Amino acid sequence: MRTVLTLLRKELLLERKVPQLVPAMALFSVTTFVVFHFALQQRDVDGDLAAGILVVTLLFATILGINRLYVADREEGGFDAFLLAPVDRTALGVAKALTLFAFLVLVEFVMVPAFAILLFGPGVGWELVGKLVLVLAMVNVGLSVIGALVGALAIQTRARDLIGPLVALPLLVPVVITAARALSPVLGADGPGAMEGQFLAVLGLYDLVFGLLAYALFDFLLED
Amino acid sequence: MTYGNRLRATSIAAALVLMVAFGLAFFSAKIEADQGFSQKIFYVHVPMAIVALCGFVFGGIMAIQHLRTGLAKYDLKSYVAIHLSVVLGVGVLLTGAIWAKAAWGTWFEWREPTLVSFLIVFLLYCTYQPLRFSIEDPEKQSRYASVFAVTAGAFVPLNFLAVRLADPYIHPRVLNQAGGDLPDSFRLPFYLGILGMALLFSALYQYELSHKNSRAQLRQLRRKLGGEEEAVGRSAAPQVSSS
Amino acid sequence: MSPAPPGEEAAPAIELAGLTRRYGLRAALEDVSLTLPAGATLVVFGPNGAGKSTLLRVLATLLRPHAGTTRVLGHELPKDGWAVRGRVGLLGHDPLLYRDLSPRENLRFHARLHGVGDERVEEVLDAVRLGLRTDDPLHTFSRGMVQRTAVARAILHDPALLLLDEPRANLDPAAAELVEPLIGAASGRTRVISSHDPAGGLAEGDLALGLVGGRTALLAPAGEIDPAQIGALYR
Amino acid sequence: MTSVLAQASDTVPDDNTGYVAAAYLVFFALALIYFGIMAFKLQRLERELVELNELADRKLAPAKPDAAPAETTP
Repeated sequence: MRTVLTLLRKELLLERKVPQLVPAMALFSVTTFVVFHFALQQRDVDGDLAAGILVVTLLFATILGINRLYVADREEGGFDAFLLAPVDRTALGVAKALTLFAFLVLVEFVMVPAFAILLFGPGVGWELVGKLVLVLAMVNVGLSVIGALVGALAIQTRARDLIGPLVALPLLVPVVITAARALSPVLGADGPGAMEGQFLAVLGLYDLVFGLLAYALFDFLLED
Repeated sequence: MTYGNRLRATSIAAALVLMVAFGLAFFSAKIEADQGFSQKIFYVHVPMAIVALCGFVFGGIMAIQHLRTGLAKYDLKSYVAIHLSVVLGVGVLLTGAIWAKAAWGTWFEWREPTLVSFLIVFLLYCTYQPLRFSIEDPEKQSRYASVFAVTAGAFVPLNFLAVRLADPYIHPRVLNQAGGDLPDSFRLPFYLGILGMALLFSALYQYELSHKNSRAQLRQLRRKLGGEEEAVGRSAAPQVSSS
Repeated sequence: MSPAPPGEEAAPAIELAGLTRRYGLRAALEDVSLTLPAGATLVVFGPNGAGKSTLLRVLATLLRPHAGTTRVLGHELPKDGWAVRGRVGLLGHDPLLYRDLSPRENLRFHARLHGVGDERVEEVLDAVRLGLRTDDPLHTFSRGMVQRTAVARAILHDPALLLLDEPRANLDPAAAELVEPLIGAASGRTRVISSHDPAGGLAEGDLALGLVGGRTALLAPAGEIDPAQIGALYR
Repeated sequence: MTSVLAQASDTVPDDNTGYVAAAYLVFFALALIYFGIMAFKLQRLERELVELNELADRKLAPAKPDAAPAETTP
């Protein structure tokens, strides 16, 4: 656990000194909203469409993050340095997932208000924010767990910018499905409606299964 | 060690069972009331899909074995199973598209969750070969491929659950594919179809293993005889150094 | 020096018997056998691609040996790699430092990974004399300065075994002298050095190993070897 | 052929016969393509074997001049 904190602190320090990922992901998501506005020719969206745009934009921003998540470690020897230390190797995977989670939260602080201003039709109230936070938190868990695993898988390949998104996208389809379905009544035109628990349950199950799986498998991606 | 021992028996059994299954499907199974004759596609499409999905999961199980033991033969088995399942997957999607066209008038039906799930799983497994190919060190290649195979294997059932749940429409389900309320005359050819397809899969699986093994033996023999080393290019297939 | 666990003092620092490491079907190291007593220095010579770096990475537990027995500090690899990790210091071509962090930040990160206190960070920073620049990001440094930071990193946790891949490649004579007490013979550590400099390398080592194509071409006490023999390895 | 099969079945064939035929054809085509690939691989294996056999002959010939050449089919 101490190792995880050490690694997490290093990641956040790096991002604070040379901000790269978070600004890029935030900028990307805002630009994507602009693109959606013109592609769909709509001023206001709500319901299914709003949920879809929000989740898909977050997904694409995550893909951006996955591609860069391990680059510093790969190119500057961070992997070797970590492997030389007498610590549990899974800690790196946990730390990377937490890092991505933290980045996603930061990005959402920009992305969600931008969405509300640029595209979202219905008004925003506390109930909506509360439900949105709940769903986004669960989505973030799924995205960061898969991101930490697939990022580590892709970083060692020659075509890592290609392999990462190709593997991550289908793996994340269930997250998109359940999150979009759970959010669509919340973003409804007549104010936030009731969420259907089954989607959150499947999303939670997905988070749990892949969390455990990534935890069990991460070690194998480090050894040489 | 040889892999080809049971190949002949399996091949003959596969051919026989598939012939009987398709024969029964055409001559003895009743024409389904809603869909008419086009429902006959069911007997080739669904067994293929079931066998392909089982092949993916089997590949994942072999990958677990590989990660646990580190033996190259499990990586080979995982690779062959996934490779064959992807080939079957092409057949599933093509026959599925044809069936959708015949039954609903469109080549692809988004409201049919099974078909959609299968497409997603298929797209995921399509990246298996490129992933292998882009890792040069063979040992690392097989380990990474196994990590992928385990993850994807666990993804198969979860994905089906998510897609099935997301289907908001009550789509007229032609057949309950669990087989529970299949009419009796449908059931026998259907089960035989699954069996035959599984046998076919098994025969091709044994053939591939035997072929890969023979190649490895040949390469070893060549090295023993002191022939010039065959240039081993970058390959996506696992390299078995000895049996 | 970190105190060796009981029973380890007597054991040789490195014991290799038939060590083999392959990349696919090609052997990067084949059938390498040697014994290095604790406190002694092994110099490894050989042309590029001869397997020097592979040997160092195997000893550092970064690469898993494929055949033969490999004992480092009395522990068998790869089985007991966890016991060796943290007791070796690796100084390779890559500094293993984050370019956007300062030396102090980098070293503090490594110190935490190795369970070493911050006062030790200040100690090694003083020893490599980076002066006022310890808080500048590493990418503003010259290669020599980076290498000095890397030396500090390699000895931060007071390793029993130092693995040095051409350690003086980027250092000017003054800097080389500066790091001498840290990674030189006077440090009292067991060392494995890969080198391209026959005379200098032989003077520094107790035992010399020559590798060609992953195989042992030469293995003898350094004192008994003529530098010309080393030169022959490269032909 | 499938229209015959359709007639042999217990109801009147509808216009979906072509689709059914196509679906089964996809399956058989896939199987046949696979057999083709198998044949290609077998051919390569065979060629390599012949090559190796010749190599073995050449290796053994100088050592035992009177040893019978391996029975290779020309």
